[in-house]
Amino acid sequence: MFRTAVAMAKKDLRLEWRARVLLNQVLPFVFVVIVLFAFGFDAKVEILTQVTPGLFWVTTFFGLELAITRAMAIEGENQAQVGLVMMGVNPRGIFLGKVVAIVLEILVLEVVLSAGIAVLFNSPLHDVALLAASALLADVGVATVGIVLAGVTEGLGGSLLPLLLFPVVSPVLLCATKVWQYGLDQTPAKAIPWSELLIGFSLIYLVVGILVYGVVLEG
Amino acid sequence: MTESPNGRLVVRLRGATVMLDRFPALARCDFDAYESEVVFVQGPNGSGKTTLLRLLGGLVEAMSGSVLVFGRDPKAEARAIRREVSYLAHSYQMYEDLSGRENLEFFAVAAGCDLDDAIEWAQRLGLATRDLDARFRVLSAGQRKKISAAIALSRRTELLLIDEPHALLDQATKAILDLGFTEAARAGKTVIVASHELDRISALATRRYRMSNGFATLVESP
Amino acid sequence: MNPYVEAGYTAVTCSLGAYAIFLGVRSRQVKLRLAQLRANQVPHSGLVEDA
Amino acid sequence: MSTNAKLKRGVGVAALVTIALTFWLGLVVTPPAEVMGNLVRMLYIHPPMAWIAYLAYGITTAASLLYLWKRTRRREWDLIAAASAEAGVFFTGLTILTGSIWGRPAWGVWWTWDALLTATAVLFLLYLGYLALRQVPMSETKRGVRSAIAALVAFIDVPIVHESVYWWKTLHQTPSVLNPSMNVEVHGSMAWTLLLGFVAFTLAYVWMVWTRFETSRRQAQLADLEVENAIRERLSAEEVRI
Repeated sequence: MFRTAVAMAKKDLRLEWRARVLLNQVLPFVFVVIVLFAFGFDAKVEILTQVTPGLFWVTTFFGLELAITRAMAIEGENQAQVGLVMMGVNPRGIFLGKVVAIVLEILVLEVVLSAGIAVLFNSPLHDVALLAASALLADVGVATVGIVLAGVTEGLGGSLLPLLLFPVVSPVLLCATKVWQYGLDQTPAKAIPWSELLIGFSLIYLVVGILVYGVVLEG
Repeated sequence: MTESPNGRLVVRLRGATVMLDRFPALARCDFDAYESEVVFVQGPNGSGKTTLLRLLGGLVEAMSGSVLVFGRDPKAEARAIRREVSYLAHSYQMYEDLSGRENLEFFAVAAGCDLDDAIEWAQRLGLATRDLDARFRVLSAGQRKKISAAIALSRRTELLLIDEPHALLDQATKAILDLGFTEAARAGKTVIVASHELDRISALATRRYRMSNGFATLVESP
Repeated sequence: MNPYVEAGYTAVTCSLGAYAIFLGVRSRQVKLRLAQLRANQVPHSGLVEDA
Repeated sequence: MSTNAKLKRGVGVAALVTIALTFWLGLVVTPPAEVMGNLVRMLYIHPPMAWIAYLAYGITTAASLLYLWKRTRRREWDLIAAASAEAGVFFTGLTILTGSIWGRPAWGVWWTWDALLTATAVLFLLYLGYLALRQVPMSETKRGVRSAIAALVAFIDVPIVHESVYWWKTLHQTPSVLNPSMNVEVHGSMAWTLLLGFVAFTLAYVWMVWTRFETSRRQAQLADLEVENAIRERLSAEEVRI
């Protein structure tokens, strides 16, 4: 399972490095969103600083959704996924590999995004370790649910994935935003229950994904 | 599994019906294949050849009738069966932005098969090292097909499902491929090939089916 | 009576009624269609009876 | 009429009668409450509908699991899951609507982001997605497997959503009946009316799911008949060709 997962993740990251779809399309898109927020809130720094956590996470969620869609598109090209299935490749390995690749890609995006927000919205980052840890957990949570649901909606039109995914991961948005809020306010102790919930969410769906992904591939 | 003059029965279909949406791609189809056989399935487009192969690989499900591959139901025991089945499909099933070699490497690790065998097959089919190291995206249709064929032929499986192998390939490669099928059958494997090319079929086949309208008719048997 | 309470009860009654009628009509339509098709059907391989 | 059909009709009639009775008790017989006045009458319909919504999603999940497990996989489980989810969305919608109508006079707003309201709204969206997935045309097994997984993913989310929004904001009345301290504010005829409300809406739910299930099973049988015709058509086309 882990050998397959590593091969899968390496393959996805290599493909991303060569095609640079996320780098060339998603990253600029994320900055478009930042600019839109600035316009929408009349570039009032006090407001923008206040809404930084929410802004960061809403933007990241859109980025995650695009990354998940891209991860599935890779397998759809030339029907590579049928090849994987027909060779009896371990579905758990496929699942874990996809999750790892998406999380790593999104972490890069988050670093750039948070730096951009810190500079453009004049919103200094505190408790970076806490912010990073919660980002990692939230990304794992969204990626696991996202890969499963992307399999469920595969070939059924692009608008179905966000419709199914976003309500399911809404608690992640809530928790991650709260953790960031407390992190930025320098009151990290308050973030503990929210972080626990993030851990719970990610673990539960990681297990669910590992258990059901074989069935998803067969469907 | 039944013994017969032809050897062990590997594939047995009785009255299998496969619906693709509302369309019966296979309609009460009977089909047999034995050990050490090269079975050719001929028939016009849309007669159900591809669906037959997909059914044997457990990619589609029979709505009625019985399907046995190695005496087991390929849909219910898909993963067990697929370790014994290679499938060379119409689609290339490769990643565009990896080179041919990287594709082979990836599938070798993921599917647990031998990389050297796969590269040997690719070379035997006439792929130069330069082509192997070029991105899949820039290769010609024939070259792409060779890479897909290399992985399918190098897997150590007992049943080979081959869909339209001759399309896109040049004469020399077709001959090598056919030789590969004969070798596989001699080694005790079962090769089921769907193809239009009747001349090639007659030369190699130990058993021939003609498909039309989702039904297979046995044309000749040894 | 409180107007909010009236509005609430009315909304619930109407919704329940509408959904029940929808289900009833749909059920009748499909039932008729099936009976019709079965009447025209030559009995065959037992496929339908299996279902 | 078969026993089944009679039984179903019985459930339907019982639902109709008990709902009418609940409404009569709730609107006419029971007295207005001390603090809330006539507004208390919303209590007889709002919590029962919320309870039905949860019951419905529970049934959807159970049926989905039975479908996913290969040994118990039957078309019927998939259809029950779908029928129950539809009833669930229907009752969730009504729960939100009646909650909103309650909220206006009680809190002065139609909507507030309090814990239970928010959780219910997310629940509504979760299963709306499930129903949307089912609407997409695909083969029967494909739809069955995929929607069962979606139902599973959604259901696991329910407690997590609750937990998170509960911490987020809490303004809602502690649920009157499930209140752990049980210093029940509900007395006598009011309690009976509320209890009857639960029974009435449960009966209505059973009737809905039953009817929906039967209809979709008949639709599936219709599709089977068409399959039979299509096969015959395809096989007879062969004679023409050769």
